[in-house]
Amino acid sequence: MAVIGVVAANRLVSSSFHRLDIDLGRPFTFRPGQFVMVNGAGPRALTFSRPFSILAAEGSVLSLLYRVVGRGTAELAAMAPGDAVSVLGPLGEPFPEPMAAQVTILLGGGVGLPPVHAWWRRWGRPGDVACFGARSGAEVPWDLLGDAWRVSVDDPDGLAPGRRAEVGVVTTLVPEAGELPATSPVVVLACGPLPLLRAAAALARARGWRCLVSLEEHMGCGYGVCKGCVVRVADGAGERNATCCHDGPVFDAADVCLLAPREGGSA
Amino acid sequence: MAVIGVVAANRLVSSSFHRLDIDLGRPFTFRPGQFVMVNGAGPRALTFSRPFSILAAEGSVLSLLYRVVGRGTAELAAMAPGDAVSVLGPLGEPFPEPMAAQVTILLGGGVGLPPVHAWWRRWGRPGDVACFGARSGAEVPWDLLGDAWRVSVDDPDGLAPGRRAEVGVVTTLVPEAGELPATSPVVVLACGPLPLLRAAAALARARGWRCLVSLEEHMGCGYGVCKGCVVRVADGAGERNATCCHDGPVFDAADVCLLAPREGGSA
Amino acid sequence: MKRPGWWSLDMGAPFRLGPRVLPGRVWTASGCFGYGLAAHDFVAADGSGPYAGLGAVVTKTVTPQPRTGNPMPRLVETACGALNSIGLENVGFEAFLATVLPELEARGVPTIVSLAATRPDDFGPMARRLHEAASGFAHWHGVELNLSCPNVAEGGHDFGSSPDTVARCVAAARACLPDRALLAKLTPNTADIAALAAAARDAGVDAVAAINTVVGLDVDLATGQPHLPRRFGGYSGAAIQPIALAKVDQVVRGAGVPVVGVGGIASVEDAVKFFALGAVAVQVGTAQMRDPFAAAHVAAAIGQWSSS
Amino acid sequence: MKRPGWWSLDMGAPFRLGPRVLPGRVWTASGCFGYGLAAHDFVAADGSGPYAGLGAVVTKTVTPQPRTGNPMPRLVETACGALNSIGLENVGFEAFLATVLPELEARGVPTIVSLAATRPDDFGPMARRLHEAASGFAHWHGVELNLSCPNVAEGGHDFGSSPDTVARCVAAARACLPDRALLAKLTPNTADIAALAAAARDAGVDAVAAINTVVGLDVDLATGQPHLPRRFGGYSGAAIQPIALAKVDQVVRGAGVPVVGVGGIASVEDAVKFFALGAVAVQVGTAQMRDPFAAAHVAAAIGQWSSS
Ligand SMILES: Cc1cc2nc3c(=O)[nH]c(=O)nc-3n(C[C@H](O)[C@H](O)[C@H](O)COP(=O)(O)OP(=O)(O)OC[C@H]3O[C@@H](n4cnc5c(N)ncnc54)[C@H](O)[C@@H]3O)c2cc1C
Ligand SMILES: Cc1cc2nc3c(=O)[nH]c(=O)nc-3n(C[C@H](O)[C@H](O)[C@H](O)COP(=O)(O)OP(=O)(O)OC[C@H]3O[C@@H](n4cnc5c(N)ncnc54)[C@H](O)[C@@H]3O)c2cc1C
Ligand SMILES: Cc1cc2nc3c(=O)[nH]c(=O)nc-3n(C[C@H](O)[C@H](O)[C@H](O)COP(=O)(O)O)c2cc1C
Ligand SMILES: Cc1cc2nc3c(=O)[nH]c(=O)nc-3n(C[C@H](O)[C@H](O)[C@H](O)COP(=O)(O)O)c2cc1C
Ligand code: FES
Ligand code: FES
Repeated sequence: MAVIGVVAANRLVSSSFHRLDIDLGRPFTFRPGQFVMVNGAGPRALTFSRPFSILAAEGSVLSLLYRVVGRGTAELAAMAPGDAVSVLGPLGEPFPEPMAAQVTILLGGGVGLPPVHAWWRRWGRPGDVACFGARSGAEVPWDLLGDAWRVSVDDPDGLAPGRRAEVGVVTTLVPEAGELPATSPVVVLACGPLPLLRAAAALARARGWRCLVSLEEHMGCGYGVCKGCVVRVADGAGERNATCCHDGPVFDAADVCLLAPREGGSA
Repeated sequence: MAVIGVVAANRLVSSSFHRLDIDLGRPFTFRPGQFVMVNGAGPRALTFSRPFSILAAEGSVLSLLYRVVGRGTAELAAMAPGDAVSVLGPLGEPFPEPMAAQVTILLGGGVGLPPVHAWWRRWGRPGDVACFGARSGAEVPWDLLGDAWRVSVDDPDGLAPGRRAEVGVVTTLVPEAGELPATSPVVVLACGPLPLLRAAAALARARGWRCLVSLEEHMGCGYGVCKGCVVRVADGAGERNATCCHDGPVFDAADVCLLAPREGGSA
Repeated sequence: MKRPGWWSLDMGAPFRLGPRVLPGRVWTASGCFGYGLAAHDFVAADGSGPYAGLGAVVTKTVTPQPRTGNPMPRLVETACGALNSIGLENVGFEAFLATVLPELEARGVPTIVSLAATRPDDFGPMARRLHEAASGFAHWHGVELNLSCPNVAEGGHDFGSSPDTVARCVAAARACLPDRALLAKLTPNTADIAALAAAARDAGVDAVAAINTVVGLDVDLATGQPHLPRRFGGYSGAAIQPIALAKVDQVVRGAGVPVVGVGGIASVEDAVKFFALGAVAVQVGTAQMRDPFAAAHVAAAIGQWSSS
Repeated sequence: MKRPGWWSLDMGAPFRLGPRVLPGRVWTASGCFGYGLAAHDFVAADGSGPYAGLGAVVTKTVTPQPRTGNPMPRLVETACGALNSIGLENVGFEAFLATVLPELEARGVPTIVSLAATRPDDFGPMARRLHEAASGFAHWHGVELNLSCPNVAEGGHDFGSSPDTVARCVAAARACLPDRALLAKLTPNTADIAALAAAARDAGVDAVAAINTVVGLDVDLATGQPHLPRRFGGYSGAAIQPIALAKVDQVVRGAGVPVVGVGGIASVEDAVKFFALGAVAVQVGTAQMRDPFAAAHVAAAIGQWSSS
């Protein structure tokens, strides 16, 4: 099930986002919000594979979007077409399909874009609002977003000529409640750094919208067996540990604590 | 002193011999018989560097000849021009310069060619006899040998058209004593697998020639500090442990035991 | 790899472990494959499942009461291994018995149940309950006593490093487990593992498993503090293989009890090293987290070798 | 790396170790840099030598009599470390005193002399001889008692794992070494390294060095036998770093004695982890074999950090 695929392409799509296309040699299907565990093959494998949300899959080719932050992502960035790469997945609970008449607000921050982007491509409707926030103008992967996405940046530096972005946090892109159809249920789907998820959850709570967040925990196995990625969940069934990889990564924002561990969260 | 060089070229020069050219960025000089310790740079470094005899050095470019036998040599073979490579050296005791009127018989077996080849290029004279033995015809690196070398092969398979090689062990290439100038001191310099060194030593002993051999031990440091590469030496100064890397790799065949460890040698 | 010339173990012959015959000599290790169920619908490219050829799945250690485990983060990757501080998070013995073990039985997964407790005398009642509740199960082959988890605050460490305590745990379980295999999993964090193995042997185990994780620590450069809130974690993976091989050798030659080798096994080559030293079976731990089929691949590669 | 925000050690201040002030906190470890002389004419690209910035070269352990060491092969590389079975090959204490130590002094190499013996009482006379012969040496700073080499058949292993013996060795040396630093190098092959450190502390060491190599074994797939004729070797390199960090932490917090950290240090990042736990100095071992300038590089990188 850890399939050995072959790198088809691996290139920068913005100042710091890399897109990796992997040919798995057999058809690959997924549901938006799911992820894969990725590793080098053979002696290049790290002890743990790394989780990456699925950006897209066409036929046998799986696409990921990543930023280099450490050893594993540096090794990914060093891969060239033809290199073997190990892929386990699709894994995890996806974002739900939209209900009838639902208006969906998509919030993606940084490399949190893939799951919401995939959702929007699969289920998005004309009334939905897709928002993306980046650290800088240079970081925005315009080819993926096209004109359909609202974009915010912390710092407009490097913004491509002719492109527009709000300066500020991504939640400033969200329309007021009054701008949305009054009778539609509104659902927020968010993926990105914790401050983004917290802002999304707060905004949704204030307006009575449902909010689903995709969480990140450093993972060991990615398929629910090691209990290395637990998040504290409190819902109707009581308080308990859930695995981010198997019970998540998508959770109802109302059920989870969105403080960072060192801020008093899961520790 | 472990200099980080850059791979200038890395290619097959016969069916199984690779030639690696490393640009060290500063002039490199050596004496034939010396070696370098080679490793990947940074996170690609193995715990121990690997020893390789110096084939040649021109300006800042060092050349090695190697065969893939395990992890370290496989990593070497995977290196591409531009890759960083760590080089420590030159190390070890070289083959001696020829005395006046000396006739030298060079015997190289397999990837034992570099030290004798380097000696021949540096000190070789018209009366010297250069002999190379390979496992098969396909393994012979003709571009290095040209016409000056006598060649033997265990198996003529793959011999390049127009090329000639004796079938048999490399010592069969050595001329009879009567074919050499009667008054010249004859010295045999040998490098290759143990059976070759044993045959060279036996032949030299029988004819009263001096024989110097370049030994191989798996090495830890290569510069004399770990005592991981000792060979038992018995000479005028008594019996003792010598380091292959620092006291050798060149030893007088009369002073060392040429049985393999598991045949009752250094163990 | 091809069968080495010196190989003498007959992989085709029935593999007897105490009162049971197990379907194979390659197992998954406790804690690295959960309760053995999360991967049940994974399918390899050749159509085989993750249990193909496995001798046993050793389930995640269960304790008398459910445990929520240690604070996060619980895992740190190191240069060629990992530290874990899971803290024996588990559903508890009764829930395991009620829901997990029957499902493993229903799916035909060969199972060794890993048990831990804070007092030696707790092992008797747990073994008895198992014997009562699951004696009809065809795929439940035995019990592995986890006498060695370094992550449990209340004693874990010293617990398993005294031959006396090891003997008491084993004796308590053995008395209630007449017809299943009994293993004791030993700690490597001791100067004399052979003494622990001898104690387990004399108290009646059918085999010992060696090794559990090695006590380790890693520092977060960003904070200057240990990565793990509990400071120490259990070190596993390729890095500990030479330590595991040394401990297995000490037990095989020093205590003469059958040994199941664990520690840094990811490939058939790794497994063969343990068999070469005399291990009767092996377990794949950390490598199973990276690839749910790791043990199955080892089993497939080695399974066809016979001594003839 | 840049100085981390939490860093508080003043690398500019004199580094006092017992009765001496040493020139630095980054040392080479015993056995991985010989007697410190083989590399003396190596020159880095920037013209510096291999001793630049080093606090000390800990010389290869010498014993009362010369030793020829263990049979070959003596080294095996593993996935991310190595096993060695050198067997304390050395020229013997008297030859060391006559020829090696004076040359180190002449070259101005800051030196800690590593000593081993098979009986605790041997350490007294060796320390006394050193004191007599080298008390005028400016660059000889102290003695490290190797109480932990796992490769010496006659006792090495058990020798250093008893707090009693550790205390006797330290006391014997301390009595004869009034004006040099005294260190005891501890074995990690014990369940309780803090107890050893406490014994060394009470007997009068100025610091302990932790750790020596971990007992390990590797199997040669071609033969099915251990690679090393003596079966076991000492495991070192990156793979043991988490174990060394754990042991250092146990000693710092459990015995309150200054600790010199050793184990898997190859880079400034590695060294910083040990300092973060409270080590007063560090030693570079196996990495020094790959690069004679490894310790000097670490020293250069860290040397300019001060606490201000
Ligand atoms: C479900 C999921 C989906 C994801 N999708 C994407 C994606 O689409 N694109 C993308 O770029 N990234 C994604 N990530 C994040 C990605 O997995 C990480 O960036 C990646 O694993 C980092 O690996 P690394 O080896 O490069 O960095 P590492 O070296 O592992 O670590 C980077 C940082 O994390 C810290 N860290 C390491 N281990 C731990 C630990 N146990 N606990 C706490 N902190 C730790 C390190 O100190 C360091 O600061 C996703 C994560 C999850 C869980
Ligand atoms: C002075 C010197 C000069 C050399 N010059 C050349 C040269 O010019 N060209 C060239 O191709 N090679 C040369 N060699 C040999 C070369 O160093 C080895 O082929 C290389 O180190 C193998 O590394 P590896 O990682 O590929 O193989 P490894 O994986 O290290 O080992 C290959 C084989 O050696 C065995 N082995 C590993 N460790 C030990 C040990 N400690 N004791 C005994 N056996 C062991 C393994 O089991 C395996 O069969 C030279 C060696 C020396 C000492
Ligand atoms: C995440 C994780 C959880 C573990 N949990 C347990 C456990 O619950 N019970 C147990 O006996 N061993 C547990 N172990 C130890 C493994 O079973 C095994 O003994 C050890 O990891 C060494 O083998 P390896 O190197 O193949 O992982 C755990 C190991 C890891 C990595
Ligand atoms: C080849 C080799 C020889 C060693 N010889 C000695 C020795 O003579 N005395 C000693 O105290 N330690 C000796 N050691 C242990 C090292 O000093 C050090 O404690 C250990 O290797 C761990 O550090 P490292 O991982 O940086 O190598 C030796 C280690 C190696 C690899
Ligand atoms: S990463 Fe292992 S359970 Fe989630
Ligand atoms: S390889 Fe270290 S002394 Fe020769």
